[in-house]
Amino acid sequence: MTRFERLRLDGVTRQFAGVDALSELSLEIQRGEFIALLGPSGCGKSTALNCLAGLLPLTAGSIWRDDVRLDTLPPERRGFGMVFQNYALFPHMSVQKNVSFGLQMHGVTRAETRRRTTDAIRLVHLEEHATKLPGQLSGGQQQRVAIARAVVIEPSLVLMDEPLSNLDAKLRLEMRTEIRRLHQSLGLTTVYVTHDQEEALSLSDRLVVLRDGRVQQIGTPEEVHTRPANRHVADFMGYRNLLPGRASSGASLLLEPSGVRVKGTPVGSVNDGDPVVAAIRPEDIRLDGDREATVDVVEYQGREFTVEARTDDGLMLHLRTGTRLSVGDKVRVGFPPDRLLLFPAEAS
Amino acid sequence: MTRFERLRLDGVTRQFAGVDALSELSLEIQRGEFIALLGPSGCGKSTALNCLAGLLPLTAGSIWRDDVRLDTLPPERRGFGMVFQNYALFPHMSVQKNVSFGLQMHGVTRAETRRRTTDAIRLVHLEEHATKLPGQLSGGQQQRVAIARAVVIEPSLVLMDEPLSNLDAKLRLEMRTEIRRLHQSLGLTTVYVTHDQEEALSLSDRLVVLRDGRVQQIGTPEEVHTRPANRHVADFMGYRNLLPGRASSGASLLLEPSGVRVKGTPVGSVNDGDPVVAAIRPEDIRLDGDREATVDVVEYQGREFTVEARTDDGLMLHLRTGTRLSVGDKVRVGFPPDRLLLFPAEAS
Amino acid sequence: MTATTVAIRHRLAERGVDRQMLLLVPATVFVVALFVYPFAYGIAVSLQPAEGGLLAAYQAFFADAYQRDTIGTTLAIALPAALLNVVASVPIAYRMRGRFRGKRLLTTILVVPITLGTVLTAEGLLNFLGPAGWFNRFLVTTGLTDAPVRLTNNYWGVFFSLVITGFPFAFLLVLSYLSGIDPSLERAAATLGAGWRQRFFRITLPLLAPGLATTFCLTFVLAFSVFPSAILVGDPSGSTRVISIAAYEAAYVRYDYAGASAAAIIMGAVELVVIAIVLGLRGLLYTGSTAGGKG
Amino acid sequence: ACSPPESGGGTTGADGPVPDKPTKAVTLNVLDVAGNLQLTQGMIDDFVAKNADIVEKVTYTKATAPELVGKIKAQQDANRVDIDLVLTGVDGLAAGIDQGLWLPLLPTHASRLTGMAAYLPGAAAMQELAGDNGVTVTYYPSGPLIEYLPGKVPNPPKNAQELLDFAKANPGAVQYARPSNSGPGRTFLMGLPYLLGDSDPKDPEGGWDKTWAFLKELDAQITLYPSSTSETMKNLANGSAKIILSTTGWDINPRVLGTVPKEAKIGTLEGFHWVTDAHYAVVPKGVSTDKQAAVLSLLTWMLTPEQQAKAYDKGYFFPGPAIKGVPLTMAPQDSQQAIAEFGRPEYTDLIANNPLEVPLDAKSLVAAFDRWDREIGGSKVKK
Amino acid sequence: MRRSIVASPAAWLVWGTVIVFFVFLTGIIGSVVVNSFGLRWFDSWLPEAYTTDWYGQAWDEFTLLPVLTVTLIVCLLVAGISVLVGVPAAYVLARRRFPGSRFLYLLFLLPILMPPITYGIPLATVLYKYGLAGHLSGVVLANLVPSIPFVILTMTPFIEQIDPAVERAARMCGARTRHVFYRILAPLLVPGILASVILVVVRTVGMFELTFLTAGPDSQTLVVALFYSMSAAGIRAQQSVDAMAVIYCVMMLTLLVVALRFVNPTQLVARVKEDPE
Ligand SMILES: Nc1ncnc2c1ncn2[C@@H]1O[C@H](COP(=O)(O)OP(=O)(O)OP(=O)(O)O)[C@@H](O)[C@H]1O
Ligand SMILES: Nc1ncnc2c1ncn2[C@@H]1O[C@H](COP(=O)(O)OP(=O)(O)OP(=O)(O)O)[C@@H](O)[C@H]1O
Ligand SMILES: NCCCCNCCCN
Ligand SMILES: [Mg+2]
Ligand SMILES: [Mg+2]
Repeated sequence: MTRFERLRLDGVTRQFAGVDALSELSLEIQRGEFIALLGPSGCGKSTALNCLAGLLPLTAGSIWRDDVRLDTLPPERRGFGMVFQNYALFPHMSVQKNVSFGLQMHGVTRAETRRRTTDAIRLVHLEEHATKLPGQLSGGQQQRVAIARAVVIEPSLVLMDEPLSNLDAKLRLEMRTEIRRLHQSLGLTTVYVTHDQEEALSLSDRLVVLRDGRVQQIGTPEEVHTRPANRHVADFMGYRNLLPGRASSGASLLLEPSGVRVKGTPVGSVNDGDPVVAAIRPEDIRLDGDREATVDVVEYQGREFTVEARTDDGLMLHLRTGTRLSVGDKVRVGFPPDRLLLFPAEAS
Repeated sequence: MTRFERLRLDGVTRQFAGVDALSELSLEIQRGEFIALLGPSGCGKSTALNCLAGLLPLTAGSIWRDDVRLDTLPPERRGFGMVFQNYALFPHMSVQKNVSFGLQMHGVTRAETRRRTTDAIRLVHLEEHATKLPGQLSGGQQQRVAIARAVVIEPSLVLMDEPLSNLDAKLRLEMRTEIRRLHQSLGLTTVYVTHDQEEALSLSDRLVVLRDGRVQQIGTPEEVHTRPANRHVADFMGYRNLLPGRASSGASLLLEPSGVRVKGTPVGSVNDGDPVVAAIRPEDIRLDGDREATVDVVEYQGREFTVEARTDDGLMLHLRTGTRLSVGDKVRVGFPPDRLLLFPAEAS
Repeated sequence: MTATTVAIRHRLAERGVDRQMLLLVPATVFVVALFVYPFAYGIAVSLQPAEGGLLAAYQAFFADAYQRDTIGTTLAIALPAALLNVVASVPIAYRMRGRFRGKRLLTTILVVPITLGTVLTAEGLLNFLGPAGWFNRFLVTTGLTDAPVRLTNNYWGVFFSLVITGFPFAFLLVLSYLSGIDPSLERAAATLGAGWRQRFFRITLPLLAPGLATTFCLTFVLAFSVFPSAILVGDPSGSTRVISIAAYEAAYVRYDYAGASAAAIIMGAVELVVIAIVLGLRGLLYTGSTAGGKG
Repeated sequence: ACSPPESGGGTTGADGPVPDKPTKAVTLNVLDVAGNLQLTQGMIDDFVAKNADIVEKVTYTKATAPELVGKIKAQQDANRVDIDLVLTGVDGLAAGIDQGLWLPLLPTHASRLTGMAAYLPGAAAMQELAGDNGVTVTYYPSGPLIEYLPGKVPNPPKNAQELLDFAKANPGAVQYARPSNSGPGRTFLMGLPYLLGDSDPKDPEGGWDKTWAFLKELDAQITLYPSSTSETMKNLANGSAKIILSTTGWDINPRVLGTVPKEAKIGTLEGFHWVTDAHYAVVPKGVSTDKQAAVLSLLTWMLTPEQQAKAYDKGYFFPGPAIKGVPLTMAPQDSQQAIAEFGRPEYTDLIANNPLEVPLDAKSLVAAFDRWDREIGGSKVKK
Repeated sequence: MRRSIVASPAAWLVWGTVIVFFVFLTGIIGSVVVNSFGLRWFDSWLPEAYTTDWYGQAWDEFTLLPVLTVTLIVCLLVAGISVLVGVPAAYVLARRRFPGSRFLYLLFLLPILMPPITYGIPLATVLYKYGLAGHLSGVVLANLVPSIPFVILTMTPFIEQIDPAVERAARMCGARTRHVFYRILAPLLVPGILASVILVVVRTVGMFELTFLTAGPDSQTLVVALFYSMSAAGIRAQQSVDAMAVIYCVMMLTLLVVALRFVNPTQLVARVKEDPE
């Protein structure tokens, strides 16, 4: 395996039919890092992975491994492993053969191939299905084969495209732990695409948030989670309440349409009078505040409830609470100023 | 559309190469119900949907719509819609054509087909991609086409096989709401496979939990969540802490290996001296208890931390907390007796 | 490696030009060395008739109705035969998609006629369908007809021989192309209310169409260049005087190589026109993976 | 610009004087495009057996005449001729002459080929067609004859008019194969001008008015022209044809083979002339002088009476020998036996008492075929 | 899905056609086979007597054993080489559009379209010149001229059907192009390769002109003997022609059955998704 110290993406761009699917992605990945790519469906995550893997030619930009220019090498010469979003299993090979294929390609000895294949299959709990063909497996089982196939070769860089999307919660948790363990014990570098924020936050060293092919924010999980760079990231990161308003005297804003003033924390440059968007997560809205709201919708989510409530002055809020509420109940809501983020409301 | 009052599965069984993939599934679905199928990967969920849709012949059992025997009808005569786990989009048709296909098959007029197709595409936010072929879409976009294609025909029964697995959290939430809205406004009956417990709990009227092709529990979300029928369901439903022990004097147990006695709530018949398993969720373990534990692993999950801690007497516990902990910290844990469930420890 | 060469390589890669094009080299070298060069010579020969100018051989061909009409005669045999072969293969192959007992045997039997060769086919047609063959004996003995039916030494003899040799050819290809289509697509269509007819015409057929176009081209070429059977079971001076007979006679009876090359090149050109139309239409079709999603 | 890839040129070892004997025993590659080996293979094999110092081995290849030219041209253009001896009928011979493929054996080697002096008159006439390019090895007077089953045709036609009348009375009952694909077919075509008294039997374009008119009239009664003589024989045997055209060889041999019932009879039409036929041995240009020497020795051998007697075969090319003084009694035993059983005594008289004519030259024959195809065979389409 | 082969009118039509086809096929093959064993067969349902002499004669006259061996070798070489050379080219033509790809496609089409009359003799000349004709190699090379394009043309749609993602996955496992071909594409293309090999073999065995033009005395194939017996000058019994035709057919049939034994052409792996009944 080609070990490296640093992987550098420099303005990596990929267009389809003239439209940017990925636009000027620049990123430096240190050896051993666990990077998660996050963003709405269609934002260019898979495109980024494919470019990195060498499966799509770049429209512009370059990729460097230490001082070697990588983007002209064919995929098989880059020494990366990949879990495909659509699995792309070899339909004519049993689970076993799918998994051992990469080892054979890398000239690993027979005995070792057997051992590592068995281990990888055990890792993803498919011992009983080892001789089945992919077409005879359930969706989740197929996905696990894809994972095993990618990690068994212990590549210097693993690219994973939503590798756990078709697994149940328990298994996902288990696999997540295994992936993290492998990452650490083998000293892999991992670029991981997921739509599961919890997964991204818990696994990764750094997050890259994309939107419409453009990087929105790169940062540690905590940074992205607590200080989203803009309203889109906030929106994406679970700040379900996005309240339009106008900035006024520093860290407060006048909510629209009511004109009520609340305090918040500005992110970026917010000037008095600017239109802003205030963002706050459902779970951050206090239920012991001073503003009255009426419960509209209640959804059960396993011991917690997601609630939609409307304040008297017309604000629609998403809340979360452990207490059972019913439609029509009155609650008193409040916004902790440090949790209410104020973003400039750009046109786009 | 063939409306019905009741759909009855009677001992539906399906084997592959002599092995039961689905075993004696009996279930009565009322019109308008939203049923979620839940269970570990490979437990037979997709098999159940395929049997219901008529895509797999039954090995045994029968399916009835009111008084009509259904399992002998070909799929196109059953009038059900289905979102396939692997999408199965028509590769030669644009998004638009994929979506309108079902309408054309049902002899809907041109104007109406156009209108409903446009609506369905708007529903899944693919307006901009309407003329692309499936091969030109991202994974999540493909999945949304599959959803639009199934719901646009407003079938009397919709079968959805992990329809949101490849969508990001925000979109998933939105789609979930849309699906629920469609279900209600069109009076559909829905059978929904998901690996996302939150989704299952929040969407469905009743849950069916499968394991190894067999039904483990059928009940409302709350029942399944708070009173899992056995340790497997508990395990699957997020009771991550499964502590072996032995029942003693009613509702308490002696933990193994320490022999410490704790109180819990027995589920099923538990006799003194029986081996039992005590189950409790990470978030139900109190951090103001009387048993000391040392933090082993900390994982960040967006404002909450998942923690692994080991008690002095050797118990390994998963906890959840909002306070930032570090490895090596000491915590004091406690088990609320009503949250600690005691299950007989069957052999299997 | 300079930045510009890298950039060029990317530009080229995006337009489909990369190292993998080396895979084309052996075939191209081969065809250029052993076909293009001799063929250019063949064209040159057609342009050097014993008497007359450059295009005299072509002019002679088109000026003589007896020669010119061979184009129409050949098309009148080849187009219906090729069409029938392809069109008949599709439903039979379609019926044989699933697994059932005896499928391999049935496939083998359907494909057997490609092993017959033109001679056995011709002999068999003459023996079986001839005036005193089993077929006519049966018709006459059972009183279905008074006199033997003429099925050989005319258009129908050649047509049958083209069907017997061409059908298995088309069937084998169609069956194989069909097996490459993901069956779950038809299932998806079924859940959308499509009956077999609609599943076939809307899903399977469009995905099969590129293969059908190729199959048609190949069976058409086969039928268009029909030679031995046009003579053996046909009416080689009349209704089955196909263009290859014209070429053959020029070359091997009159030893007029210019005329023969001209006829043969006209033959190729007519085929090319038909095939260009078919492949042009094929270019409008969806060609690509027949998989429908994940997995 | 467009000459064949590296055409022509002298061949090493092909020029210069031809020795009496090859310097060392050679391998001869024989190509037969006339079905002649049926008659001569025995002669050749015998030669090899007895002259191991001249020919060490022979290989035989069989092909159809038309393709012959292309193959030899390709070899000559590439300066690598590996066919040493070609056995051909008139068609292949003429094509080769036209294309300049053959090595002139005569008069250079006339002195070695002593047997040529003993040619039968008919064979000698046929040899003239070959000019200096080939050597006649077998010969027969051919036809045209009519053939029928006496059970089905009790009163066979005696002349051309009666044949026409018979055809009119029995539509579809008279059959001959397309002349360009059939020996008997073309013999009939070439024999008709004599039967009908046409102005120039050697000029199908200008001198065959009666012939073409006759063929047209006959055509009206003919339902099909098979593409091979065998087909007409089969139809005679199975009853779907009553009278077919034939030749001496096609009369005897198929009855020996069992294709046609033994009881079939032949007839001649009043005033007929034999249109004779022969097989030739030719040597392509480019064959080495050593091999030429071997071929010449072989041909000398083949033109001896003992060897020529083998040409009786089983009536395949009846009678077969090209030279005088070869009675049937010299022929191998099985050959004598077959002819005793299936031959016809009347042939001796017929051959002796009817004029012999050489066939049309190649150009005229092709013109006749072409006209037949267009006006007779091809007319079916328009009907 | 539906096992109901029963009774739709369409099914009846299809199976009816198949049965008629079988009846004709049986009649055609049967009448030739019966005739090839017939001593004499005039105006009757069956021959008067039977014999195997025709086979003996054909066998000896054409020294068929070496001819069959040569035929077999030529077939296998031509089929093997045309697959090895043709499939990679078909792959590139199926997967990419590049400037000139249409032209190249046309170029590969021409040898199939153009009758051997137009290039046979100069081709043979070229091969003779370089000493390649006159023996087996010439026959093989000449037969490759239409065979390679034939493989390219038939394989293109098969390759298009395969999801390129599978290849990409193989590359991510470190597979070089060579491995992608041998380990991934080849197994997936088996039905297609098999079909085109069968067809190439059939065409090669039946390719009279090119074979005749380039063969030497020791490299004639069966078709040359067969065409000779069928259409050369001279007299021969129909039965012996039929015997030759039957020998030809039996050889081809053996090849076909062997081919179909090893791989069922309809058993593409995608079929695994089908119901396992
Ligand atoms: N064609 C087949 N042949 C053999 N076994 C099969 C076949 N199809 C499915 N199975 C097996 O049947 C079991 C049930 O499969 P099913 O697809 O129903 O699982 P599932 O519950 O949908 O799982 P997932 O959540 O992973 O999609 C699995 O263990 C699978 O391996
Ligand atoms: N071959 C193609 N032709 C045209 N557009 C394409 C093609 N492939 C991808 N796209 C477009 O590029 C954009 C980015 O696609 P990509 O697959 O990278 O998304 P993604 O971030 O992986 O999304 P998801 O989470 O849904 O998988 C999408 O809008 C998609 O429609
Ligand atoms: N396209 C011309 C085909 C010539 C085939 N010759 C076959 C031999 C019949 N004499
Ligand atoms: Mg993606
Ligand atoms: Mg599933």
